[in-house]
Amino acid sequence: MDLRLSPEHQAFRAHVASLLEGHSHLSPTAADRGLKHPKRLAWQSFLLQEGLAARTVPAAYGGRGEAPDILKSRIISEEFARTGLAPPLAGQGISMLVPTLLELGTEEQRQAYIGPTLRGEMVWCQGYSEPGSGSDLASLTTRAVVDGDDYVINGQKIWTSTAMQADMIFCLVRTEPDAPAHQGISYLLFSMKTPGIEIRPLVDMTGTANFNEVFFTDVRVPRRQIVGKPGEGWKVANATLTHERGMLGDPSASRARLMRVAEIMQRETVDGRSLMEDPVFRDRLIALQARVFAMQANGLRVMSAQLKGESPGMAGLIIKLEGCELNHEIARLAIDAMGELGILYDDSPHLRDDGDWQQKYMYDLGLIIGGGTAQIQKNIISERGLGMPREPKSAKA
Amino acid sequence: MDLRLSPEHQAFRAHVASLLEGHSHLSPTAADRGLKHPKRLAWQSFLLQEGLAARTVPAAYGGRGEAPDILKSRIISEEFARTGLAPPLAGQGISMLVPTLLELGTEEQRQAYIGPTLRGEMVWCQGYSEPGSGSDLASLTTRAVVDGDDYVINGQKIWTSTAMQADMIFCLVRTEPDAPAHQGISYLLFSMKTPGIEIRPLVDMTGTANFNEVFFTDVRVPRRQIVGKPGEGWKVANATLTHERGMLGDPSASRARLMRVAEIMQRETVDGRSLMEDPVFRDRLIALQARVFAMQANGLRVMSAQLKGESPGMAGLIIKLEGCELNHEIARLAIDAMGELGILYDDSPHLRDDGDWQQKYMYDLGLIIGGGTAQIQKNIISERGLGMPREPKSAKA
Amino acid sequence: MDFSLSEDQLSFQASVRGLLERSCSLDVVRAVAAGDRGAAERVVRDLDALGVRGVMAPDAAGGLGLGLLDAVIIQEMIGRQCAPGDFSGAAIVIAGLSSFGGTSAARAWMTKVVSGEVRPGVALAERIGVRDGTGLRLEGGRLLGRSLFVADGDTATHVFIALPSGSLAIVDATAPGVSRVPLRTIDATRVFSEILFDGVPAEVLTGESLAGAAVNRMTAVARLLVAADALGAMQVMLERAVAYSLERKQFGRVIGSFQAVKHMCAEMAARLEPLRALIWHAAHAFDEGSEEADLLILLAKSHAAEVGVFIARTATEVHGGMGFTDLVGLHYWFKRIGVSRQLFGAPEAVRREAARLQGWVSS
Amino acid sequence: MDFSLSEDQLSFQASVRGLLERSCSLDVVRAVAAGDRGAAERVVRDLDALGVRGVMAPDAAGGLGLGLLDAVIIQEMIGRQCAPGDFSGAAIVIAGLSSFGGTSAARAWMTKVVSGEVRPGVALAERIGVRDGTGLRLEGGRLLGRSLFVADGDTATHVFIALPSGSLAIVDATAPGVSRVPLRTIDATRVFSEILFDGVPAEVLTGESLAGAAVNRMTAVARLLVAADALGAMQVMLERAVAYSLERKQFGRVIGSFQAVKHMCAEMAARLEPLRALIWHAAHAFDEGSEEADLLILLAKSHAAEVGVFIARTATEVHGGMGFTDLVGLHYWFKRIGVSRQLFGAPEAVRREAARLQGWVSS
Repeated sequence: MDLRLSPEHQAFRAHVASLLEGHSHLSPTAADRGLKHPKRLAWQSFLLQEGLAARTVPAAYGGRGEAPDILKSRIISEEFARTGLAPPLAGQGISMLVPTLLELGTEEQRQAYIGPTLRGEMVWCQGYSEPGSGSDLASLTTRAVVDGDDYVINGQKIWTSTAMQADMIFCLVRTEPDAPAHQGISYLLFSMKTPGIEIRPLVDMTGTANFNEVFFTDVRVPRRQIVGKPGEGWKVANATLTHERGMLGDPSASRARLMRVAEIMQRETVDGRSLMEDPVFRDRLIALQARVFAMQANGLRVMSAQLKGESPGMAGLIIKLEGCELNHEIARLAIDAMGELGILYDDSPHLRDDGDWQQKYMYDLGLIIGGGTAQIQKNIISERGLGMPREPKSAKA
Repeated sequence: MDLRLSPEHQAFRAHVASLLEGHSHLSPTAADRGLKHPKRLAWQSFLLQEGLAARTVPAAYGGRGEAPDILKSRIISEEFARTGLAPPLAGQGISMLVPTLLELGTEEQRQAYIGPTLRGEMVWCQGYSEPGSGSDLASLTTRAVVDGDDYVINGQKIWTSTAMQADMIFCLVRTEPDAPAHQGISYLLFSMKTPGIEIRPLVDMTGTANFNEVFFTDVRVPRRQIVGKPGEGWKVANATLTHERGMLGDPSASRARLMRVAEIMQRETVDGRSLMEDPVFRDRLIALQARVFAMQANGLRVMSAQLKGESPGMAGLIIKLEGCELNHEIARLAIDAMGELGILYDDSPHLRDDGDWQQKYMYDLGLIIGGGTAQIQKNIISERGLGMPREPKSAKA
Repeated sequence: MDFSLSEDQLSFQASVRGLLERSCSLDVVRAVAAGDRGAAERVVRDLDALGVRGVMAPDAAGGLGLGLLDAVIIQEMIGRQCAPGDFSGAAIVIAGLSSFGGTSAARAWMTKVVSGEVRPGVALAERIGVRDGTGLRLEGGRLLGRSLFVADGDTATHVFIALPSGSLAIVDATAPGVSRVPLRTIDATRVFSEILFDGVPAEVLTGESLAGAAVNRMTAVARLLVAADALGAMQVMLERAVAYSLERKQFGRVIGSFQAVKHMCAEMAARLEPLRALIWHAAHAFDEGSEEADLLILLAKSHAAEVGVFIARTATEVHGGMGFTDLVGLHYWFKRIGVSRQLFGAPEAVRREAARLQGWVSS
Repeated sequence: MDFSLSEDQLSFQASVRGLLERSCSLDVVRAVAAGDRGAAERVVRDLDALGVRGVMAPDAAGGLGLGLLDAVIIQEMIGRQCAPGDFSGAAIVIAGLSSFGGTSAARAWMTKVVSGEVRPGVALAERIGVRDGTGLRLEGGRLLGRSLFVADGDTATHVFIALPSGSLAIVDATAPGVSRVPLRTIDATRVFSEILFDGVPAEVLTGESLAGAAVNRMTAVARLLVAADALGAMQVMLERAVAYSLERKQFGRVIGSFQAVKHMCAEMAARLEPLRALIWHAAHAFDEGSEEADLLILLAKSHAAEVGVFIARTATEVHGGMGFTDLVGLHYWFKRIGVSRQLFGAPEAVRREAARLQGWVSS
């Protein structure tokens, strides 16, 4: 065990730090609203050029074509966190579609989509979930019927984030209605400007439309817009889902979040006494701190396994379940510690931290219950991690 | 809502109190060991005669034949608790078999068994659980085959308490192997002295043999020893199980237990400071106190429903699940509050309360997981209380 | 010995429920949450038609002459429907004023509260725990300072203020020097205000010791009613979770047939049911003037907060992603429970009071 | 950057595991728990053959020159097999003595501990929290008072005592005036003693500040090793729960196919795995002399206690009634975890220390 960086990586960190610090004036801020704000696109260009974004994507497709080095990726993200500059774009197109196309797309698809996506010129949304198939993707019912050179799509998607801003969608549709559930699905790419697409924002409990419903009525998509073969969509999507799992439950973010709660508890008072001097809340804080540090160490273990090309095993499988739960618990402590002030929201007077804790408390609950629920995560851990059997098929089904 | 007692019940309480106080010298103590110690049998005779035991059992069978009055039963048990005198005998024969025989036994069976059982001369054990059928009684495999006027029994029971002391057993056996699982079981009564019965004590995690395994090898039992008809054993047993459920999770006992923890916390010190002055443990104590008071109020609600002949509904269904869990949690707090002293056991120096808390912590865990586990209780609550469907049959089964 | 609601109580509760089911549908809840004051006032008016405002006031003051248990079962229905209105504020103030017996000033106020002529705002927060920058003081009959989380402060004609000293002060909410600032919480179905008092004349009801009793009664009633409100919200969340689980299918069967979902629902029921009994018991003890009432109310308030966190989350979880959206509106109840947890004393603070009451805190 | 065990560490751990699986079967655990001292000594002798006693001692003292991380992974295997022995006691004392560097007295003691000539009892409890009637004081080089929960006090030739002042005292366990009283805990696989000192000559290692450091190091190592022991026990309880669930049938299918059982096992794994990483991380930080080591060890100790309660109970629950009996012996691990929770500082006390370390307690 050796947590020090090699000289090469130390040098890399210094290089990244000086690059970022030397160009901090180019970084967009919260005021530069809009996914395609010119300042954002220019910053992304700079990051691509310097290999601070899409580092391992082949140069032919607009990346830097460097060898994968998880440690360098981590150093980059740590330096962004440290400097507080805007991180590289990380929408679903970049984090999920690009790796999928690199793995399973045609050369034509890669040429057409990867470059513009990396540069932020082409924004994607994801069309997986449906009202009738939340955690059970195999049961999706959006249909695509072949008509000449096109597929004609009818159906509905839900939980589609950034649908309003997206240029394109990568979408699962049922193309072979007679095949077994998992084998009848295909993976299509098409423009969100295609006639027949209607988007309805889906307001959630935080009061914001973080997600949308997307309706398809006779949407025509050329058959060549398929990734993989017809009926292989399940396999293609699973490749993508693997990439998604890594995105959630970042332990450094949990640690930063916990330290913010500690600051609140030192700052806020009741009857003139700081909350940190309340042994009951303090005990809860430190119990959570132990869980945060444990998840951080677990993260180091996962990264080490990845560095060596090994499977992280159980340490990897549990990240989403524990990480989301932990974040939710941290937000809950913040709210409880603030007491009545913790229930304020919107732009109320006396609001602390812009109402961020309630926002997080609810949004994290959404993460726990949506998009691969805690229930599904527990199934995965018990089946893949512990070798327990799948739920037997119902006799009635 | 009126929690006061009627004048009749107030008078009854005074009557019970004076009876008990006037005869306290007859009450056996812990030193009078053995289920059939003469002093115990004499005390039981006195209680039967005065209607403080078996109050509602018809006089023809040795009881007092009084009308059921839950409130009077409660007053009696409260007076025993208050005076600290030995309560009426309450083994499985009295609490489970006697009500079953009153409901479903033949006149001959009632005459033969109820009187001696009530007087404590005949001790019973229960033969339900088997190694292969813990929470799934319908799958039991102990067989009874008809041979002339007898059943011949082969098989094994487990979790049989007081098997070593018992004169008799009430036992579920499979008599109709070809009938559907629930319809092939019969309910037999026989002597534990019958040849072919072997008893092996089952030491449990507390270090004591609170239970036994009982093995049957060609045990012959006359066919008339059946309660109900052949194949009706499931129905008969369910009548008995109903009586058992009421025995568990007494909220007054939980309250007394909690107050003992409060005393420990006032008495024990660390670095010279009483544990009650530790806000973390104190907060836990009061959170548990709230649960105890809630269960006590819930118990009042159940009793009121029973007084009016109504079903207590959900308030009744949740008692075992919540009550056992709560007792386990109270013991856990006691142990944690005592810290290192809380892990002492047996007859160690510095032991507090005779090691009772560890004993309770483990035994209560046994109650949660054994004899109708928490899992089964949750099934019952969701199915009977909330109208949710039974688990669908496995396609493989 | 009868620990159950009487026929009268059950039928009264059923009428409140029936009325609110008609009068305060989910659409109305949405409208109220969106700031439609008219919608909220219509619900208040409908409730007033049942005479609930004066449930705890004596006949002589125009009330129904009933007790806290009756108020509790009404409040449970209000929480059940996530309904707006100042029912609990009126009940709290009436409970406080009744400490003064039939003294003319207190009785006069009470009569006006019962009739709805005076609509009370209730300012208790500074009595329970003073947060940064708040606090009140009385100087020469004039009130100075600010109070947070005044219940029904927006519609109040008068504010009834528990002073840290234990006195009860009454201030005309429209007097010069009173400024009301709306506080927005996650629960938009109820309205809270910050009120600033800039040397405003205050009527302090006579009899210091009586006033201390009044403020204690007000706090106790406020706590138990907010627990009852949460109870109603929890009950409906559990019912809706069960109903949803019997409709929604996944993997070819209704999710309510999955053991994990069934057990989540069973655990909710197992925690909810004893809480209901505890709240009833506490209310009854209060009505009987029992010594145990104060402790029971503290335990009920803090226990409701803990059970509430569990049920609000678990019922939402049973709904999956749908529970997270605004489509089914479940979040209104989720938030109502979350706010009730902190109101009139968060559970940790309330448990500390319970410890003090039992002599378990030396200092 | 490599957060994983080295090949050497993995193979060392595998040999310890292999040895203990042969040497300390469930039958041996039962014998030890029943008081068979010979059985316990055989396990100790087998472990000594691997040289584990001196794992953290430098070569010059006859040790293996390895670190706390190595001791942790050995201790995990010891907990896994519920094995008896004084491995952790020796490691704790060696870690303390190493604070004195190569000073002749400390080095001499260390060499004897590594060789097994001196078998140490470890008396830390009075440094962590003084319970009623205990406490120690040094008067003119003689020790008076009593210490509770002395680890390996029965087999000790010498007792190494953390005095409340921060000094480290060494007493001949066979000297007149030393009385040892066995303490029986629920965990009969480990032995603890109460030791009374009636004015017994004590050697106090020179250099007060070094001794303070020694006692701090001993406490830290004791805490992390007991957490590692519990980790090994939790791991085996989880594995056995899964294995049992795949054998045992109910309602016509293995119980491991029921969602409720699967989810219980998944929750155990989800809590266990990060704990393992935290313990490794804390050990590594200690070995590196990192500033974060003290905090990490406090967090690891208290977290192990909390995860332990959950896993000990849940794994037992998966076993149903069988888990409650002595037949499968699962309770030995249940009890070992229960005892480890309280040893060398219960979680609440340890968290308070963590708060103090971070400046989060004003007094």
